[in-house]
Amino acid sequence: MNPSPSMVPARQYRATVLSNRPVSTGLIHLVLECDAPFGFLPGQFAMLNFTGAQRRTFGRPLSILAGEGLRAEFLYRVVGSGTADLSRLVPEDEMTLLGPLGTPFPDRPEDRDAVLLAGGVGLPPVLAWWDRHGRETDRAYFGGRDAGDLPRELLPAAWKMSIDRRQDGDDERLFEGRVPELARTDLAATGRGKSFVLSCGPLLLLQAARRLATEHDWPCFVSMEEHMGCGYGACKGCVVPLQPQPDSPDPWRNATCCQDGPVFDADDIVWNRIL
Amino acid sequence: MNPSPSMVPARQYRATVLSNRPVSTGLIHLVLECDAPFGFLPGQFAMLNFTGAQRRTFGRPLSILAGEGLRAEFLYRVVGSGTADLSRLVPEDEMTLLGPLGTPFPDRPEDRDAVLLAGGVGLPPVLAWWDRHGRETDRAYFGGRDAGDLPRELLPAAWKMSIDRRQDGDDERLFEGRVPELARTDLAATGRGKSFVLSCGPLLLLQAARRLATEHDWPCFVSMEEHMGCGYGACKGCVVPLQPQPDSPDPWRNATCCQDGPVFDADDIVWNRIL
Amino acid sequence: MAGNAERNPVKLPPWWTLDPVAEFRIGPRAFPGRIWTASGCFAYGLSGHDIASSEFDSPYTGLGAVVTKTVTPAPRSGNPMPRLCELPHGALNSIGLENVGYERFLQETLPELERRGVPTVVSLAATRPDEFGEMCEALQSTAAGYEHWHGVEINLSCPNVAEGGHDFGRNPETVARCVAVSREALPDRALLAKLTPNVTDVAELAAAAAEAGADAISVINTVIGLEVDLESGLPVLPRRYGGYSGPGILPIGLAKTDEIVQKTGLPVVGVGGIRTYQDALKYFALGAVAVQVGTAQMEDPFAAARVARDLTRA
Amino acid sequence: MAGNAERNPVKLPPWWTLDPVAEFRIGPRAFPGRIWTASGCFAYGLSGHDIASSEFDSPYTGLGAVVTKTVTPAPRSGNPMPRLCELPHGALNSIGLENVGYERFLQETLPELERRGVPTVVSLAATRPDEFGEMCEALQSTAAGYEHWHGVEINLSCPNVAEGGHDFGRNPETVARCVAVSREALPDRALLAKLTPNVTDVAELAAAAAEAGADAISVINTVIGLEVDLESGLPVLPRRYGGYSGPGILPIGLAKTDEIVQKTGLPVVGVGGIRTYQDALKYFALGAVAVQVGTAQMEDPFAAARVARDLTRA
Ligand SMILES: Cc1cc2nc3c(=O)[nH]c(=O)nc-3n(C[C@H](O)[C@H](O)[C@H](O)COP(=O)(O)OP(=O)(O)OC[C@H]3O[C@@H](n4cnc5c(N)ncnc54)[C@H](O)[C@@H]3O)c2cc1C
Ligand SMILES: Cc1cc2nc3c(=O)[nH]c(=O)nc-3n(C[C@H](O)[C@H](O)[C@H](O)COP(=O)(O)OP(=O)(O)OC[C@H]3O[C@@H](n4cnc5c(N)ncnc54)[C@H](O)[C@@H]3O)c2cc1C
Ligand SMILES: Cc1cc2nc3c(=O)[nH]c(=O)nc-3n(C[C@H](O)[C@H](O)[C@H](O)COP(=O)(O)O)c2cc1C
Ligand SMILES: Cc1cc2nc3c(=O)[nH]c(=O)nc-3n(C[C@H](O)[C@H](O)[C@H](O)COP(=O)(O)O)c2cc1C
Ligand code: FES
Ligand code: FES
Repeated sequence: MNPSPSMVPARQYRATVLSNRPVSTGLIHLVLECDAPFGFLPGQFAMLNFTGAQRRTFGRPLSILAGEGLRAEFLYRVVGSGTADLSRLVPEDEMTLLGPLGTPFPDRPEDRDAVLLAGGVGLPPVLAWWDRHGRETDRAYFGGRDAGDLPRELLPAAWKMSIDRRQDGDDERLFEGRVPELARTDLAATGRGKSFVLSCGPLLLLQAARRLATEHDWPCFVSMEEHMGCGYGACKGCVVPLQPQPDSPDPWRNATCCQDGPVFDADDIVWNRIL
Repeated sequence: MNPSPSMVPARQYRATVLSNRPVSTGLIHLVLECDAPFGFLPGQFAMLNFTGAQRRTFGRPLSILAGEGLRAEFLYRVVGSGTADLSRLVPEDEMTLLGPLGTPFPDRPEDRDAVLLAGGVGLPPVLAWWDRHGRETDRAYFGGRDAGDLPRELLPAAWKMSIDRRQDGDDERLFEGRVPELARTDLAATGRGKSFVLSCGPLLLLQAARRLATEHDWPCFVSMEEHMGCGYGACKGCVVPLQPQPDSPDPWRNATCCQDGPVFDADDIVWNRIL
Repeated sequence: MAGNAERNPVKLPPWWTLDPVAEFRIGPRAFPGRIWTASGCFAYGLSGHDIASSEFDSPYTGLGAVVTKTVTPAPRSGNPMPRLCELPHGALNSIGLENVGYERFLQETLPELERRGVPTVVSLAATRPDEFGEMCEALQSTAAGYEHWHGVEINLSCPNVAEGGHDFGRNPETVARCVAVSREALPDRALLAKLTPNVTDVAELAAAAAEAGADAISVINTVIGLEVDLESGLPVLPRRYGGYSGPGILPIGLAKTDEIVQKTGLPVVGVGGIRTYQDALKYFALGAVAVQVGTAQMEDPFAAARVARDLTRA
Repeated sequence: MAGNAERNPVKLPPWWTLDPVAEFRIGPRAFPGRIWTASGCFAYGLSGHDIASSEFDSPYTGLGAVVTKTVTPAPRSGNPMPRLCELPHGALNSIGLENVGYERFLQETLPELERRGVPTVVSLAATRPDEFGEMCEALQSTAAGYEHWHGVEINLSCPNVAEGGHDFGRNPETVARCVAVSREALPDRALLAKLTPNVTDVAELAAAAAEAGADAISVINTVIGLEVDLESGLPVLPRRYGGYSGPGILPIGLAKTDEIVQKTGLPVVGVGGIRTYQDALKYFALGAVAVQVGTAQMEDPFAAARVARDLTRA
């Protein structure tokens, strides 16, 4: 693979909400204006927190969907109290942002096409990579729960989509089933040469992405999710078990999801310690 | 004195802010609409608290200025974080209210005129008594810091007012000095028969009121202020030292400010344990 | 109470199968419910009696017991004011066990509680272990026939009383002695030992109490804390330290409850930081047989009633 | 950080006369300031090095010391995930002392801290008292010439490490032994003993540490706590208990600091619940000579720098 792309230093920003609106039944698109220019590499994330009485002990990690000038964009789903509070923010509300953080997806190896697999809120880092590096010969797949869950306005026309179950009246082009099946079917139909796989989404998706890559002997990079405290490598609260160093007696070694990750080479992860 | 007036039972209310606006440089007039009819006796107070994230461990005791139908009115000064948050409430915000609480000022003994002394945020209970019981032969005095501090729109025309120091352009009728001096001067000028004294305000004012009463051999009732936890006699957090029971070896006995008070017969209090 | 969060619909987890307002036993006694008020936060159980609400008949609705303010052999006037200090996540108190003494309590208060049908646990503290026995005997001889007096909680854990209060709850032998003399005098009432969290090993003390005859353990009493007045740079409370209570101590109460349940298997009545039904559920999840609501009851006289209501499956 | 409250103008009380970014001594050593970061909340002191802000040159601006993550004789992989749980008033952690081992720390990390000029206190933990001596000797032989290595904090207080971690900080003799062997190996660096609050009498332990040669006491480490997952009814952390830290433990840290100052007069470095300059002032009001910012540093890498700035009189 190419060497790691050059990093934008992390910064603590004060940010103002520009917009915060649903783009599908389950996904909300948050656009912030930062108090200084914001840059990032696809796969990186930021820790977001509230100000005033709503402020939490820890920020909330969200992958960066886009960022340019003073703007930083995110896509999230309400799962608990923090994301619920997030969903109630209105323009001009203030937040804090620490980012960009973490190790991004690698750049494209020129001789390979990308195969991108994203599920649900795993979309932002994969879409960010596509926006920066995507080319016609790449293939991208996204899976949602149902047709309403798909953030159509954000999804590029070239992406193929799957949903768990098609309802009457749903777009006929929607694949019924999971993203990996869609990818397999599509790749089989179109044929593939040397590729590499990037994936973000539920654990089962990441594992399926890895199997797909292994079968073809393609490299595979996945973006992992762990509960985080600091987001910048300070607390060891977010470890992911990696294959042991060659000469080590330990059956695994810990990497921080926030600093060494969230993107890992799928072969480095000791999957059976996670699942 | 007359027996204690008949009490309105305390109730836990949900209340909505109707208005919350300054009536002088230092005093804010809060009007709430309760979710059930509200009644009270002058001298009683309520515990107010916020809802949601602003909610405090303990409510804030505020004397009741007025109450009728669903309305409950208060007058307060910003002194700390709770009253600061209170001052930021706007119409339709929600609060909780526990009240009316405590022992009120006594009713008028028919054969006596009232002499009322109030200072600063001690105004509400005294004004409430005046509103309910005041008659032409009563005398009422109120003291503020300066002319701007006087809540003119709430003060009855018959009340005399003092301020610490008169500035150029201030109303000439404002007495320069403290409330007790004003009262002494005025009572000396107008002459007084059998009276009784009610007072609420800073401790020094209460003591001066008591001295005034003692000199004339008038009864004197004062409304005391103590930090409160529960407001309804449950925690013993708000005690005021009273004269010992005749046969007791203890040099004082504790009364709760919230339940036995806040109004006490000034002669019952062991003042030197407070100051 | 009327906080937005609290008005969300109640969601009970599938593992929650108890009925919080059904009878259950602690030792020799059947209690009418599992949600109680904690000692010292609801006076002698009478001062909230007439408070009205549009949601509840009374603050006693659904309560399994009111644990009365701790009484001592002699009346106590308590600590100097201020005795209370609000904290961002709870409160600090240094009431100093102000109480009317157990004699007046037995003459005036307990009969009134019986008359009003308030399920009662009497909290006792003393300066010598034998005094617990004497007070329990007096209780037994006055109130043996009472229907609503269910038990005694011996308070071995007042971090804010200067005269030796510390040592009671810190030494297993003393704990055992206090429990044993009380047990002897109380053949047919529940006997609870209330322990302090301010010790290295609370399970050891719980085991000592159980061995000496306690039917259950109440944990926790307040945590030793201090608050400084920024302006003066001095402690807010005249005695410097106070008892920290309220939401901020919930994780500590849960840990102590769990330690006792795990290491001794004793029935535990969980106390500390409970404001909502969710907080109470956490204690029950760890095996507590009942819970007590303390500080929250001060701000909201219906706090315990609210917990009982919310935990009752429709 | 950018909370409304925190942007209010800083108001320092008249009694505050120290300069938090001036030199002051602890034992044989002059520290460049009184505001430190706490062990375990800022890694080995390097991971925040490149974070930018419009308010500060770096997260190290004004810091008197970074106390590095505790290292042990052998590398440790720590406890199973999840290791962290957010609480309404702080956090619960059960990291389990994951660390690279003191050898790699000495080879790789400490030289880098020295090179970058980060004022450093090295935190050590062990399973046998003598290991403290061995590690201190190794430190001394590697880093005797270092300018920015100011001292050692021996961590006698890890409530979340299973293998005997408890006993270290709970027994005065063990505390004394750990301190004594460390002191012997460290002639010219500050030696701090970090104590756990989860004991009956922290002042007794502080006195034992002082007698054995500690220059100062750091209190408090985390408070034993537990959180329950409502859905499952199980403790959130696989090991059940975790260390409670953050704003909810401030009153406890203040009380322990005061107990030690009052009863022993030792220099105390106050830790626990500090997020703002006001929190820090409370420790200083009680006589602390320095303070450490822990959990707050995780959310805001500039938390300690912010405290130092706000406490500096214009
Ligand atoms: C590197 C990374 C990138 C992420 N990117 C996105 C994204 O782009 N869009 C999105 O919707 N979500 C994303 N997540 C998940 C997101 O962080 C969680 O949904 C969010 O933290 C939940 O917070 P809450 O307060 O609503 O939930 P609560 O359950 O109330 O949170 C309690 C605690 O658990 C943590 N937590 C809960 N769920 C998760 C989770 N799934 N992952 C990590 N921590 C969790 C919270 O951060 C908090 O500390 C990402 C997570 C990581 C680690
Ligand atoms: C019976 C009674 C009636 C009162 N009536 C009025 C009134 O009508 N108008 C008015 O402006 N004020 C009144 N007060 C005082 C008012 O309760 C306090 O100003 C208010 O509680 C301050 O809260 P805070 O959060 O702004 O201050 P903080 O200092 O931040 O409060 C911290 C804690 O101290 C308590 N506290 C602080 N100052 C006082 C005080 N002076 N008295 C009692 N507790 C205090 C608070 O209740 C809170 O528990 C009354 C007090 C009592 C006891
Ligand atoms: C004001 C106050 C007074 C208290 N008095 C007593 C008491 O007399 N006896 C006792 O055993 N506990 C007493 N406690 C402790 C409580 O019963 C309870 O154990 C503790 O507050 C923790 O519960 P909470 O967080 O729900 O308040 C008191 C607590 C408070 C706040
Ligand atoms: C995630 C985390 C890791 C910690 N690791 C250590 C450690 O390795 N050694 C240590 O002495 N203290 C450790 N602590 C305790 C802190 O140094 C500090 O004593 C405690 O958190 C209280 O301070 P706070 O409230 O400011 O966080 C840790 C705390 C946290 C939150
Ligand atoms: S979240 Fe703290 S090290 Fe990763
Ligand atoms: S405030 Fe609780 S008894 Fe008065």
